[in-house]
Amino acid sequence: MRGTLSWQIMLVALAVLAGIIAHMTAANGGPANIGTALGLLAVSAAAAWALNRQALAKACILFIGAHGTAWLLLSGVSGHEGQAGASFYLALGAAWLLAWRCVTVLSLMKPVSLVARRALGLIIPLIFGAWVLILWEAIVRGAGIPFLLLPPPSAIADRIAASSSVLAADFKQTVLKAVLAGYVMGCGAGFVAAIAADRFVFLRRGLLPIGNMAAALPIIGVAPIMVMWFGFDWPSKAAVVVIMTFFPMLVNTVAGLSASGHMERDLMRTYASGYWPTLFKLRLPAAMPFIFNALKINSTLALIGAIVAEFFGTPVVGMGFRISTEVGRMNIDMVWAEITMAALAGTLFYGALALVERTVTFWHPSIRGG
Amino acid sequence: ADKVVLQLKWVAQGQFAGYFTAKEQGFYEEEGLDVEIRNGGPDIAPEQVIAGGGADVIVTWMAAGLAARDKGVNIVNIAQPFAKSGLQLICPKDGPVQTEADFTGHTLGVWFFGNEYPFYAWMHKLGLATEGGADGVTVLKQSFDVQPLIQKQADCISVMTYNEYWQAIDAGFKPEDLIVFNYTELGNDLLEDGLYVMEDKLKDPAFEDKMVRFVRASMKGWQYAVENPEDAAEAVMEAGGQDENHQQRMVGEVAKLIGDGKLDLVVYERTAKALLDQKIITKEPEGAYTTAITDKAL
Amino acid sequence: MDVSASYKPAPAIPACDGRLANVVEANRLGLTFQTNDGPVQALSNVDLTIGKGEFVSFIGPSGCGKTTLLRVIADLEKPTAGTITINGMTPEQARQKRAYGYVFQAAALLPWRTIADNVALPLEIMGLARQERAERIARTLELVNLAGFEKKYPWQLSGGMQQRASIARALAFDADLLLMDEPFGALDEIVRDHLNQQLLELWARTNKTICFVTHSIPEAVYLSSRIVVMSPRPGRVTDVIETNLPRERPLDIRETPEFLSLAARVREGLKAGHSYED
Amino acid sequence: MDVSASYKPAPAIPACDGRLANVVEANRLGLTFQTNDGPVQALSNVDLTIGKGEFVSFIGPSGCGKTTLLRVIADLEKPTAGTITINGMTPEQARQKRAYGYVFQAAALLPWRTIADNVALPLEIMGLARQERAERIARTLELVNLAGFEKKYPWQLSGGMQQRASIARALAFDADLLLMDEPFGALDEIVRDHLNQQLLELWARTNKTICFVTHSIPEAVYLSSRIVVMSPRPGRVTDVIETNLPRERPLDIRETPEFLSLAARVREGLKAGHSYED
Amino acid sequence: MDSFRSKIIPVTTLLTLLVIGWYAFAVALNGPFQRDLDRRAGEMPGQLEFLMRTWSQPKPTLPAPHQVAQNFYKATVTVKPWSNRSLIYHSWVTLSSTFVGFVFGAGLGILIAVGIVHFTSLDRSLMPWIITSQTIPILAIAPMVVVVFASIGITGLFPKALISTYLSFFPVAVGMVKGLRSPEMMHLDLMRTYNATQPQIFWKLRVPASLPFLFASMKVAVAASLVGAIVAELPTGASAGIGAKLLNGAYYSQTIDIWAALVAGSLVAVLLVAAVGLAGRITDHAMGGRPA
Ligand SMILES: Nc1ncnc2c1ncn2[C@@H]1O[C@H](COP(=O)(O)OP(=O)(O)OP(=O)(O)O)[C@@H](O)[C@H]1O
Ligand SMILES: Nc1ncnc2c1ncn2[C@@H]1O[C@H](COP(=O)(O)OP(=O)(O)OP(=O)(O)O)[C@@H](O)[C@H]1O
Ligand SMILES: Cc1ncc(C[n+]2csc(CCO)c2C)c(N)n1
Ligand SMILES: [Mg+2]
Ligand SMILES: [Mg+2]
Repeated sequence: MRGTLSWQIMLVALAVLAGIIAHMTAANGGPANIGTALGLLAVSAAAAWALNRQALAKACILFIGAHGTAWLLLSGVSGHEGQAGASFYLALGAAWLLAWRCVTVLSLMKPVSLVARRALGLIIPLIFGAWVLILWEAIVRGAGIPFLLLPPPSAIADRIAASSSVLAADFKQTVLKAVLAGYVMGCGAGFVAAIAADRFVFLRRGLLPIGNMAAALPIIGVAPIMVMWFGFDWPSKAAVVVIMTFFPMLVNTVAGLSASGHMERDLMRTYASGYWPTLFKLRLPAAMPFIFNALKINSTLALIGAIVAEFFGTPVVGMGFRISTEVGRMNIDMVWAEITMAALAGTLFYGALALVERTVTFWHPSIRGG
Repeated sequence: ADKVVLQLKWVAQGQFAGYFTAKEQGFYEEEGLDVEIRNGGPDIAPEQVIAGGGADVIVTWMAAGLAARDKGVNIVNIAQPFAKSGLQLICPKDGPVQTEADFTGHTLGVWFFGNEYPFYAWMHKLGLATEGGADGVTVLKQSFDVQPLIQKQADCISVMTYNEYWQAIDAGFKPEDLIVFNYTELGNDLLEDGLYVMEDKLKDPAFEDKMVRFVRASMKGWQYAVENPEDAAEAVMEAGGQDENHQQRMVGEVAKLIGDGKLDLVVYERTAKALLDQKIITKEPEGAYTTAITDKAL
Repeated sequence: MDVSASYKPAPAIPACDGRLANVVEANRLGLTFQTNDGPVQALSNVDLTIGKGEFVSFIGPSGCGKTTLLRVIADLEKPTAGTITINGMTPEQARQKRAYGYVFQAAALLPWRTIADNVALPLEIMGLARQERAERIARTLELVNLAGFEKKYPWQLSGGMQQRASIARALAFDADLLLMDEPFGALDEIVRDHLNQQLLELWARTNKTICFVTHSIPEAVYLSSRIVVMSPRPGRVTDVIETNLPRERPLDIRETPEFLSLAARVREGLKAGHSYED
Repeated sequence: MDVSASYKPAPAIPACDGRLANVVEANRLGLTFQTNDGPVQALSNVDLTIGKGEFVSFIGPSGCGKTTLLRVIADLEKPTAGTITINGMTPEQARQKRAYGYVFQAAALLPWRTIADNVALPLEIMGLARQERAERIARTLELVNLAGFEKKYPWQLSGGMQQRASIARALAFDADLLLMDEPFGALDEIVRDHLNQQLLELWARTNKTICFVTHSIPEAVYLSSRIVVMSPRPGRVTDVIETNLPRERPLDIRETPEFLSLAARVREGLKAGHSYED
Repeated sequence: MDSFRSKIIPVTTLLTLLVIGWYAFAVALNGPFQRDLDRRAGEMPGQLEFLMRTWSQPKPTLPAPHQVAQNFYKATVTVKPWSNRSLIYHSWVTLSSTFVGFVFGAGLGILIAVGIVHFTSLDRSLMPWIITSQTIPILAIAPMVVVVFASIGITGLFPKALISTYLSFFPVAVGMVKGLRSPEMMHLDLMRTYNATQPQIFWKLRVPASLPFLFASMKVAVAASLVGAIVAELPTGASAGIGAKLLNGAYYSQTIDIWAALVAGSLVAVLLVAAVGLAGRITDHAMGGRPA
């Protein structure tokens, strides 16, 4: 900051120069718009550098420059798939650096208003995510990577739009039925097992090693068995999720239960507080950071578990079913559409958990700041 | 020697005995080829592998091959070792399904991942809906094994004559306990294991020549395997197959399906039509096969 | 300064030696900690009898075993030698009967509870009704001058305020035996005087038995009916001083000759246990 | 008791007002905390100048902002009003120059380090050689009378011993400005006297500047060249008292009339800030 | 070792209960098919004979413990440990890719956590996408990953370890972020007064404070890593490894083989988790290890 030239902008300048040279020397054909894109890059990089002090204006210029370039490049590549040359990638890289600079500028901003802070908290990851997609789209199409290996995001988006009813049915089958039921039961069972192991020394000594064994019962081995036991519909998938989520909850809760301070435990002793009051009033609150750890890890494991479990005997609906079937049918865009749904659902769920965590463990130093 | 990578559709087993035998017996070497055989597995789509450049030639079913071609993976059938289909549907005799007419309202186990096309073609022919309900059939995506039958989760399940059928027998079903719907006998068979390569590579005469030699050696391998099932099973075991007895039996059964390696155009047309009828492929396939290789090789 | 010498020694505290009314009885008590670098003898051969309604102060150099002794009484530490009974029971039984309230040397407040909720903690465990709880919380927070801070969290209070909250918590518990480990260490003189008086008043009113660890000689003399002087390595009792001051003690009793001579005696005992040669 | 009144007031501490030599300069300093239940004004309009080599004590009722003021000086808290400079720099720059050592109100020892390693912590951070570290550790632990406890972990020490370890840690750091927040609160009179003397000696020898929070009026008077009396809600400075006692101070200076009258003046100031009407 | 002895009785008791329950389950699950078989064969076995038969089917739905034990014994003791039939060999194959994957995963997780704790821009932009990355069912697309890697000539240990890494870095990253942020405010203030540099605060304060979180997370991560390795063994066409054993067993309905492989997998898991636990305990001891 402070008046110096940031390394991203310097690299942009270099990339634009190299890009111009590459563009001049390249044979005709290939993606269109590259000249315009290089021009836009040069202008916005210079403007951002000139506008050193006003963070907001600078961020805006960087934002427009980066994404305008991206748009130019992407629209220029259609019809020229697989023909991108050095100038294309240089322009792309430069645009990416501008976006990076934009994110850096944004994350250094400390707005006072709560709304602005929240908005920033959303915009920053969104820019990051947008660039994952832009780079993916540009490289896949620019380099002409076979559709069967990796479809571009635009094709995935088209597919999502075209197959929303199938996606909705699969989502309902896998997430709303199998994952939710399994997650609740698995986390619950892990939690109860941890309490039981904590309550009874005998169980602690016996259960933990056996819990460790369950840890690695690989879904791949368990799923067929669960299908045998619970039928081929969603209950067997929920059972797999239960097994997947049990162990992380067990381990974390056990670790969390010993996280309360010695003096606090002595305090409860002086009240002749029984096991349960001590548990609820002292040890569980102190264990909350650990328990949320497990809930978060499990939220992603549960989804993976349910999807993989659907590879072994399912009715002909469900995200895992669709993924494996459509791979076989060479509809790779459909596979990625399902993956996108899974990612979206998982991220939202995780975000919700993180919010709950913030309110429940507001007292923990990691939340109070540190 | 010229390097060739062959991607199988499934794990090492008698189904691929010809290739393993050709390698084991040195037939490939005699043709000046250095063949690397890559085993497949669940969820490995050979079409994807070849599209990604991970193999020179693949073994796959015609329906899956044509579907992939329809999606823009320009693969071409260069030889068709399996003349007949080994797919069948079996139902326990004491169950509810005795004839095709009994299917309605019952649950049928089907393999997906590109193996479902013959089944859907058949149901299409019978005019049965596959979305469940009283006047259609409920389709179950079946696991690797015959458990759905033992567990009575499905009323009928898919088996290969050379593999799962015998697992059912091993599990305690006697042949007379089972009703068998054989796709070939019912005239519903779609072509199974064939050899496919990328179309544009085939334009290279050197590659074409390599494939000619490859097909020749492979068919020689099949010939040998059919005549010497013990040796063939041994070769399969060598390549990582499991359960020698089972592999021997499998080679024996596979032998009944093997033809001369040339594509039977009548069955090809039928296969293409069945797929087109069900809209699994969107347009009449063109250039999906070539007889040039087999003509030169055999 | 208006020093008056008119106070009479109070009559000996009743039942001080009566077998039945003894609250704490320790015989040749010893405790050795095993540490990574050898055993540490924290208590050795402690004989001690505390009668019902006594106010006993423990004083002694840092590390001499005062906290350890209190912890043994509270059944937070098991003695490795000798015997101890509380109201004729083992410490464990006494603890289970909720025979005492304990104020720790550090505040030990739960960070996820507000001040009011921290004070409510023992009351919830005892199963008191909400109404009764609210009343006790209000009363004890008022007593330690923390009214108005009910809704703050511990980390939002100053060190002294946290310590006062912890005192309020123990007082709200309202047991017959109070074990207090340097409760007023972090408080300024004025608050300290105030709380000293409150404590004395409470003691007089309720006839509680109080074991009180302090580092302040005047505080020990001002509050106690008996002062136990300890010395370190190994921790043992070196002197027991009966104060015999009247139960009613205005603040300026601290300038009477009796008071000063008692203080001097305590100071002597304390010095003897120290390794500083000054 | 041998009370002697022969001490002369010491000459005014040099450079007390000299612009150049000022260590701390605060102007209309204010700090407001935002809490879940409204803002809390911890400091308001504090003007303060501390010259090089001064020993300034802060005294005031619990919760009046003493710790907060020290934290502002130490750049652990940003003031919300007014300005403050340390040696002419911002607190941040001063902190970055390692201008001060800080003793917290609680011991703040790292539980996974032995006592010796805890004292070694700041020295490791400064990058001292092993040899030098070992020497300083031995010296300061000796000073606070903890020799022999080097290998113990904090939880194996008594409360007072932990506090002493934390003092040793700050002394080992050896900065020119010492900020001490009730360092001797958990110590008994004898140790306290001992450490008071040690601190005075250190001060005399090294000409350090010391900011010292205490609750003990005699301690404040005994140690300081100046006493800042604060009062709460909002925290502000109500009185600043120059002690003018000689730099050389035997313990029995505490019984001289000058001393006692200073103490009385501090007590008055303190009382004024309190809400108790007694 | 004392803790080992104190564990023996509870573990064996629970295992015994487990085995008894298992036998009962086996009867319940294998019973119906056995009845079908008997009916088809026209036999009417006695009560005990029926039980025996449910416990000795060649391809049972749920094999009886002794069947698994026999198979396990045969596949570990009676064959050469390095032969293709030995579970020891397959376990070793899986263990090695698990280990590589775990080491990289834990390293990556720690690195990410360190970045997130120290750079707000990373915390803000990277964290949400790390979470998203984990909701991608990698196991579902593991075959595609393996295919993609194979197509650029990378085969063998690397793709398997990659999937293990992908699965195991996340628990470590999440736990470490929490752990690295867990030091007391007062201790952070203390370091500030020393003007400690970020690396100093990191090594002397954040790292020690984070260790309980780290070890709890690593236990989860090592288990996840094993799952990843096993799953990755399926589509590689790998003919070695527990995953390959499971696949072959499943493909040929050899339930007894499947269970024996599962037992082997679980033993490997116990071994790995115990190793992490032991490392945790040693660390705890080195840090003064206050008894709970
Ligand atoms: N982090 C915080 N958030 C909100 N309020 C705070 C915080 N820290 C301190 N306060 C408030 O600021 C006021 C002054 O606190 P401070 O710790 O400075 O008092 P103090 O003079 O050191 O008292 P003591 O002698 O008891 O330690 C108190 O009323 C306290 O409640
Ligand atoms: N858990 C423990 N493990 C080992 N040693 C301990 C433990 N607790 C206390 N000690 C040792 O026992 C001795 C007495 O400690 P105790 O806490 O009773 O002292 P104290 O009289 O309360 O001192 P202070 O006034 O400083 O609080 C000390 O030497 C201390 O090191
Ligand atoms: C997921 C899955 N797909 C296919 C089969 C069966 N199968 C194995 S080999 C083969 C012929 C292909 O060459 C078929 C259909 C299965 N058991 N599971
Ligand atoms: Mg103590
Ligand atoms: Mg304070």
